[in-house]
Amino acid sequence: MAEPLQMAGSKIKVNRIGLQKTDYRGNLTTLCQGCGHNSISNQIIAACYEANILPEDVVKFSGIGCSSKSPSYFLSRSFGFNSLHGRMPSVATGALFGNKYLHGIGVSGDGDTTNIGMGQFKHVIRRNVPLVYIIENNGVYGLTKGQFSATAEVGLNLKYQGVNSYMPIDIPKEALIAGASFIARSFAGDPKQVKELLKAALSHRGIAILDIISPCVTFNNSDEAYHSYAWGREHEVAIHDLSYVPPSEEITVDYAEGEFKEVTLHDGSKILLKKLEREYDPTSRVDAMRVLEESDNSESLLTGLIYIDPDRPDLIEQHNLVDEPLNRLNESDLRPAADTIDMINNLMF
Amino acid sequence: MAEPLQMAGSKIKVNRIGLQKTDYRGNLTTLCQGCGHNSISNQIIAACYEANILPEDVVKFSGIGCSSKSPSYFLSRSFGFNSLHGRMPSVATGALFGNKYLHGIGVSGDGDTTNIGMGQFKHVIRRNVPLVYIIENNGVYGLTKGQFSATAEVGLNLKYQGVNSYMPIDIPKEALIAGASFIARSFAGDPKQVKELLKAALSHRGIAILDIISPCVTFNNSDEAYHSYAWGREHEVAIHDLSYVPPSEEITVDYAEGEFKEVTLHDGSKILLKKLEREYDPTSRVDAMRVLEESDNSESLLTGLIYIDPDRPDLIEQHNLVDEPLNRLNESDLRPAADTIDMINNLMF
Amino acid sequence: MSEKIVNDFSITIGTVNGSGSQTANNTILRSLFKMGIPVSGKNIFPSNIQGLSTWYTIRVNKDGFTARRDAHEIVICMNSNSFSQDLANVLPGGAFFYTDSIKLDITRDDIEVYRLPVKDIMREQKDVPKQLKDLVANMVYVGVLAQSIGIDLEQIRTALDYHFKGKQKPIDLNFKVIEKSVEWAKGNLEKTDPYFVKPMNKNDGLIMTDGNTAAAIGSIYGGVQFMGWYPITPGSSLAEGIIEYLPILRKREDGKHTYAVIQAEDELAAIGMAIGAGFSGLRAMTATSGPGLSLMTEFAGLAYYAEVPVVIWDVQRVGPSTGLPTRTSQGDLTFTHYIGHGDTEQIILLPGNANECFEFGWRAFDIAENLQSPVFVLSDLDLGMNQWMAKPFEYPNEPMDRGKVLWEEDLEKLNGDWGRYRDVDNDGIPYRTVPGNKHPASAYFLRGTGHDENGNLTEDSATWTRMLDRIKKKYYKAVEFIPAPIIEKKKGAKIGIIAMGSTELAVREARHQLETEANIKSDSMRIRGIPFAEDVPKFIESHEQNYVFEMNRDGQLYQLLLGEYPHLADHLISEAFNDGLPATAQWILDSILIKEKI
Amino acid sequence: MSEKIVNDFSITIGTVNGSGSQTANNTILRSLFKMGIPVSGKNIFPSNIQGLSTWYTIRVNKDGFTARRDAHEIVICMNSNSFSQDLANVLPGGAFFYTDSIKLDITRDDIEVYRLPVKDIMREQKDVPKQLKDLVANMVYVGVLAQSIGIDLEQIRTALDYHFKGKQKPIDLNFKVIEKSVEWAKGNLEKTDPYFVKPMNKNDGLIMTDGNTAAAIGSIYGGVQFMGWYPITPGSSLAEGIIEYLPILRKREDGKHTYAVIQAEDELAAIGMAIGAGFSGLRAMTATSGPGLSLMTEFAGLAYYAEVPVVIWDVQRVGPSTGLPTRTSQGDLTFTHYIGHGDTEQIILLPGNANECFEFGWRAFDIAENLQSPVFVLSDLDLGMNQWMAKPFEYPNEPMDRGKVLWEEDLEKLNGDWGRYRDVDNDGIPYRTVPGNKHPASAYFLRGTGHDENGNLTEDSATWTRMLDRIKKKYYKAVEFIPAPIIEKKKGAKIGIIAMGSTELAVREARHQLETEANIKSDSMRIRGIPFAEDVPKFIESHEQNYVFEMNRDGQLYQLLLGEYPHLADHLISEAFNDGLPATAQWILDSILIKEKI
Ligand SMILES: Cc1ncc(C[n+]2csc(CCOP(=O)(O)OP(=O)(O)O)c2C)c(N)n1
Ligand SMILES: Cc1ncc(C[n+]2csc(CCOP(=O)(O)OP(=O)(O)O)c2C)c(N)n1
Ligand code: SF4
Ligand code: SF4
Ligand SMILES: [Mg+2]
Ligand SMILES: [Mg+2]
Repeated sequence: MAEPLQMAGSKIKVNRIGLQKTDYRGNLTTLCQGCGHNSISNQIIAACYEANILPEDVVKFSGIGCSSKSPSYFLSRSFGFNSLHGRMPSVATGALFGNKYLHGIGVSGDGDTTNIGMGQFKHVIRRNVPLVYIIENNGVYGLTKGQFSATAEVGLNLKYQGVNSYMPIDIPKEALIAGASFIARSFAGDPKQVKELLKAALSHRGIAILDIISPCVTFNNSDEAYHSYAWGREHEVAIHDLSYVPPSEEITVDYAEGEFKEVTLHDGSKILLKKLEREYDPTSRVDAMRVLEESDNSESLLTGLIYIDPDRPDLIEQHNLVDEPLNRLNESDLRPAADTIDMINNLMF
Repeated sequence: MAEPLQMAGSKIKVNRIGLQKTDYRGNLTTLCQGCGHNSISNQIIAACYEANILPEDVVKFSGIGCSSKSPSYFLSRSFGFNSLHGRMPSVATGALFGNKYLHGIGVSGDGDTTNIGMGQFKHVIRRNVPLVYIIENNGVYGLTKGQFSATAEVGLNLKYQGVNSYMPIDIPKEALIAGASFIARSFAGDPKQVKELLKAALSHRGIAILDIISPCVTFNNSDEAYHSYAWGREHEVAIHDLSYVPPSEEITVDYAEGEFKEVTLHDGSKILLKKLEREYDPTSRVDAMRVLEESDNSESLLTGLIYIDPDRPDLIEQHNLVDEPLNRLNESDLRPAADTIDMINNLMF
Repeated sequence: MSEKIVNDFSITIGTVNGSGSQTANNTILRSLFKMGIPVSGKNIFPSNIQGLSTWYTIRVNKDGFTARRDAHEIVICMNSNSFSQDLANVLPGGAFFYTDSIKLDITRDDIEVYRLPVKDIMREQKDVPKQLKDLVANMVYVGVLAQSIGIDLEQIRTALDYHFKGKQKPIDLNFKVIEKSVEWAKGNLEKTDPYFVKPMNKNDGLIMTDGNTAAAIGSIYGGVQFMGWYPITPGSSLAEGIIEYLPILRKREDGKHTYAVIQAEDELAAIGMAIGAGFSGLRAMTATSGPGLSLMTEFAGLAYYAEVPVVIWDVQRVGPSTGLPTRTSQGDLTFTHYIGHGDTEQIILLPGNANECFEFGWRAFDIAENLQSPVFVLSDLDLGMNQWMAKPFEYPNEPMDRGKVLWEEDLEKLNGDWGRYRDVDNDGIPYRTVPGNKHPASAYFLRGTGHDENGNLTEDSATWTRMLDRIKKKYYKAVEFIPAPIIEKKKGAKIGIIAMGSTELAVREARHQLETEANIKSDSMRIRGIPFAEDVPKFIESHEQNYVFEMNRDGQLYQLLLGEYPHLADHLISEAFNDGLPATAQWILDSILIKEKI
Repeated sequence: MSEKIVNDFSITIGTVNGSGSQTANNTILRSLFKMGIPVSGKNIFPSNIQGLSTWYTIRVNKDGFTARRDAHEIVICMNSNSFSQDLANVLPGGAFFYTDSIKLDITRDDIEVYRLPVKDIMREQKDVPKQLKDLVANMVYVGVLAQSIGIDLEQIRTALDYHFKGKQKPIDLNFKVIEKSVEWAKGNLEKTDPYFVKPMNKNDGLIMTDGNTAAAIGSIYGGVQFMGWYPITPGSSLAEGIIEYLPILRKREDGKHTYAVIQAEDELAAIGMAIGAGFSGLRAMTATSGPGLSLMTEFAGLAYYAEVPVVIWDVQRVGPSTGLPTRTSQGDLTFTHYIGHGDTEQIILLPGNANECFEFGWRAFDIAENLQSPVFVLSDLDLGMNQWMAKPFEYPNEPMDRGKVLWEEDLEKLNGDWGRYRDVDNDGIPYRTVPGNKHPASAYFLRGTGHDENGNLTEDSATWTRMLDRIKKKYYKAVEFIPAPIIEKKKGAKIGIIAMGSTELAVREARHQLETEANIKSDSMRIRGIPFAEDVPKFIESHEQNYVFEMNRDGQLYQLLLGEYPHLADHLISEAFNDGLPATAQWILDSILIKEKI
């Protein structure tokens, strides 16, 4: 799908809008070798390239943490805002009003989102801000050297920390209860799924929460740890096989009737979900909650598109903005005309 | 139940520990006449009196708001800490370590808890802090004159505010997902249930979340409003008829086999739940989630004890403190002996 | 009756809050204003919603001295809880009105006492719906007072008309009670006190407004596009003013919006959103008060170092901490100037009256965008929430100035060779681009972490100091944008009076009294922003003694002046006091007299 | 080879972070220390986890001048990314060691160059597990350097023993490589540079520690009972030190705990918990750095006004904003002093070395409980995270002082007649009770809102000022508790040098140089807390010129001194600079010479 076109007389691969994959690159990563976050950055590059998104049409946001550094490592041609610890959602909310045609991609960590950022996380969801909100979830604070985050599992034993005894926070469940309109969980060790989910999320209108288990190879990657590569590889259970079909494309996959489910997004693109083991309807909140509770009990890493409501208006739509990007308006749009001043003074009595 | 004893030769009613109900009073309220918060204060007074709790054994906490003022209106003989907007949970967490035998009662508002306080709300739950955490939920900011809070229902129309379009936050669901060990919803217009729930909560070890719909008669009490008296009276559906039996007392109620469920709390007291319309097991998370989702759809105000796990150790237990209250320890307990200093200096190389 | 005292006294009305007395009080205030008499109204209210004592003080003064006074010639008491206090507060020879439902004894005989027939009059009002009875009952004192001191009934009607936005039913309901009360007073009230009002023409062309409304409207003329806010007294009404007036002033035919206002979940999110919007090229703001400002600290530091334009209004109330949420103060000054860990020096505007609230409302955006910096505007509860006479708002006399923003065509010309933090013009102010710019070289990555001229992350020591020194350069550059102090001179003046913000009227009155009563001539300087304008040190130098008056405990303005002009330390005397009430001329007068007349 | 230079030079080691060079560097540092030579080690590291350039600088100085220097006599380069920079950094005549895996050209001929046979030696080490190879490889430079300059192998072994807490396997593994490298150097390295170390006895009885560990242990001796914290560099290691040493120092036979440490969800919660615990009568603290401190602003104001004892350590890094998270600064001073909206003046302690970190660790609790106030302790990254020579920690020389706390029997005696905020002793400090007190009159309701002497809510104006003035009285009282400045005098000195915190050694060295090189004698005063002790103005007065040296941009200490002593403005000269690196004597020397020698 989305096979990039060849440009006439050139051997360099380009996508529909004529860009090479290198046009989506960022700076060289300074994260640890093998860090899950790097693999996610690569999939963001691939997804934007394949989805033919102009880098200039993307704004990147992040908080603070190893994960939050990663927006420098993709899409150098996109604006970015590396904000404060836990505060990415508010910054993104304000910034996206600047130009309503932009795609927002936010990258956060589990600490950044579920510890210090819990309040903003919940409220950005409530407002249905049109943002692809990725949590690179490794169960620890990488950048401050390996303390527990709130997603650490009960019983996790870390070198300098001892044993965690607090209830872990489950990001997809939290998102579901808060009313998120797009919720997925994935695994940095499953790049293809990450990429397809990203493309779907970029087409979704409203908030898209992507909880991506992204191992911290330096501080939390022992084989028994829930957020490790080993555990993920062994326990990942995809609820479906997911692929994204861009707006203009025909569905070419050949699935038998009843074998797959199709969700149409607001921009006309489609998500195809091929049934794997279980019956699953990601447009049902009840199904979503059930499967999340079940996976808790069955000790598996459940991945895939957990919930989607493609129709809910997003925050910016609700505000009924003018067609032109707000940040291109000028004085004549913004300053009331001179003759209004008398009217106002009269109102003042 | 818990009928107070008469003291010999006196007509004044006193409870088991010899206190009159007036010993549980606070200052005169300065809230609006008819405010739901006042009725909850009265039930706190009644519950502590009936549960024979010494006022000196209680510490009160609150944030900021009309609701958060109410701790001045009950238990004048208890210490209190009226803290900052949204920060009651952290203050209570620290304070309860001072003396592990104290009962903590926290009063917050819907704004205080679900807007500015969302993060601390979630984390105090995760830690299972032994605190009766009451949210006096009216869907608005009373003290700042009637703006929407995050529990306002979609479509609520307020005088100076217009129509709310954001997803409301559902407190019991949030508590459940965060792993609360005691979750109830009640209604200020149902004082008896409020009182029984309070007594049960005071016997629970760990966090007890009480979401009490408490109408703001000044800013959000029109008949169609979810948080109004009228709506609550008309739509309240109790999941069970609940009564609290103190540790030492026999169960005297006469229920037929199968008609009721009994939950034993850590201190030996019991909660008796008489079945009403539906089968319901409040020790099941799945049941709890189901009934909360159902009540969403059926447009009812579901009240009662929604979930309880009486056995989970609370935060302070986890810390394995000495028997004496920490705040009564003295220098010999707290300052390492003089001879340790050499050992430490040797460790320093 | 002693000689008539005309247009020169204070009226205080004691009521229970939540009883709807605001309509009555505003009606009195507005009708006096419409009679052309200089007047001010101040609400002293508790931080709850219903049932506690509240006072409203109206001062009429033919010479335009309308600052608060501690003395009350006329006191109206509608509240049994404050009865003894209210009674005690009447100046000897003054007038005391009280509602007939209060059954307490009058223990003074040096004042004139009148009983208000509230019950009798209200009993007759069969057409007043029950739930409105209490509210309308307040009109009794409006009517009786009007008759007693001579307020024009026509103007009262106009005031009601304004208040009820022309809705006939409530106007009639209230006016009828007023007429009845006037009638009663005509027949029954024997006037024995000397206080009268008489029409003047001092208010011609003036308007009446509160500072928060003025700031809101000013911000709209400044082209505000994004506001993130969180409710808090006394900041809320600024945000609510914007919500109220945006649809009126920025209405478009297609019904679409050029702005968005979002009530955030808290102040951290409110300023975070505003900073996001500022980064995105919108004119962005937030409004708050003390506790909210404290929560904005970390973001304020980010905006300072990453150079994001954003306007932050702090309508000051009494701190520290929750303090007195409904009382006024000028206590956030030093905190705001240094807000944010590390080396920060924030730019502050200090409006002193409603017109400046309006003007700084629009101007703050020009300054913020020009300097690519947060700009704090410090108003206060007195200025923000009380009614002030003002000149009509003036349409901005300068075009909107968006500062140095590069768009596609600009980058084209530069061949894409630009860097977000380069000091191209040697004024410390770099160029910026905003998201949505389609030029492939337009993007940069904004961060609060150390960065170089191109916005790239670096921990290089020399780069760090270079960048931070450039920001300081900008701060000195800001002097050009800060409104000059308002200096008033008197020939032969020896002392200087320095003040800021809402104490303007008290200073003016005190200067008059100093001269007339003690023959002390003074110059005054009202500082309107930080960094201090060039005239500030000049003024200080030109007087041996400069008294710095401010409404806080620690002498914050004084401290900042010292920090900037250590060599002028000898010329400065700190006079700081804050009890939550607006400053009086008496305080200023007494403070100076003590020091000048030993 | 020119003349031998013994025990007086700096070594800088450039590596990639995350490569485990810390063990090697600490081994060198510790063995030099054990040889009795005054030494310091400073880590200049990036704010990431792995893969970026990092430097470690060791200075040996026989006279005890171990402040940082900009010059590097010996440079060891293990990192191809920093190769050219490292090469450029070597002083002419200096020595440059580099790993054989770097294939870049040596472009200088004014230095001595040695290639380190890392690959060769490591190839032989078959018994080193693969994942440890990179770590252990660093031991090559330890061995070669040891042989080259003459570090005692025995001491190296002791150092490894300490580092690996006696675990034989890693000790042997590493030591073997060191021995091999020494051997190689003996045979192959022809020493052409002049740098040598020789054992001394200057360190007898001294220990080596970092300030955060010292502060942690000091806090434990202060009886810390509750700590709420949130991870942040460089504050984290203070909290982690407490977690590490509490179980050792406060072990009980019953295995139960007299304390609790909680990692909070953020800094607002961390300080909220600590304040809750302080209210509850526990010795409570938190530790953080700039961004965390900013988030604590609102709570800091609450603790100030509601008078809750709590200790807040701020281990300073470079701000504003995220700034340079792994670089040192003294930039949070004014912000901390004024933290919280409204009138606040916070009490600050300023430790200048590891011993003071220890001492202020316990003393801060006494001060906080005595004054019923937050106490801020401002350390910095250099002091907190680098290794410093220190005198052995001294057991507290005063018993724990819990301040004015009333228990049941006290209230009994008073017949329950007490009020939380009464100024009984006329020192501004009230009495308090804590939860769990069973006396029926013990309880009070703590709030950040206006309250009276009994803790009851009030909005009365006079009460507000009375309460806030009493708190100011306490602030002046605090002078008695603040450690006096450390003053060092020189006969005939004309100038004064004022400083604070970790610049102590640089000041000492600069004073020595000033005298020996320029014949300028100076006195010095290191300020150790705010409010300033009585000696501070006396010192200032006694010199016409006092240079105030501090590691920030704006001269924050200078500003606070001005605010307190405006009449001494003429005596003060601000010298402020901060590029994230620890201060050098050179900076101080040059700054003074420029001004003194025109
Ligand atoms: C206000 C504030 N507090 C603390 C820090 C220190 N800090 C930096 S990153 C981080 C945690 C990051 O953890 P997470 O979000 O899980 O990201 P990861 O590094 O694991 O990808 C913390 C606590 C900070 N920068 N700001
Ligand atoms: C930091 C901060 N922001 C804002 C406020 C202003 N404020 C006081 S109460 C309140 C909302 C209270 O709403 P809720 O918690 O629902 O309580 P209610 O009054 O409805 O009982 C707000 C925003 C404050 N005191 N502190
Ligand atoms: S420390 Fe962990 S999270 Fe951070 S870059 Fe390394 S592997 Fe990734
Ligand atoms: S405003 Fe509402 S919440 Fe506040 S006291 Fe009145 S009724 Fe209660
Ligand atoms: Mg993480
Ligand atoms: Mg509410």
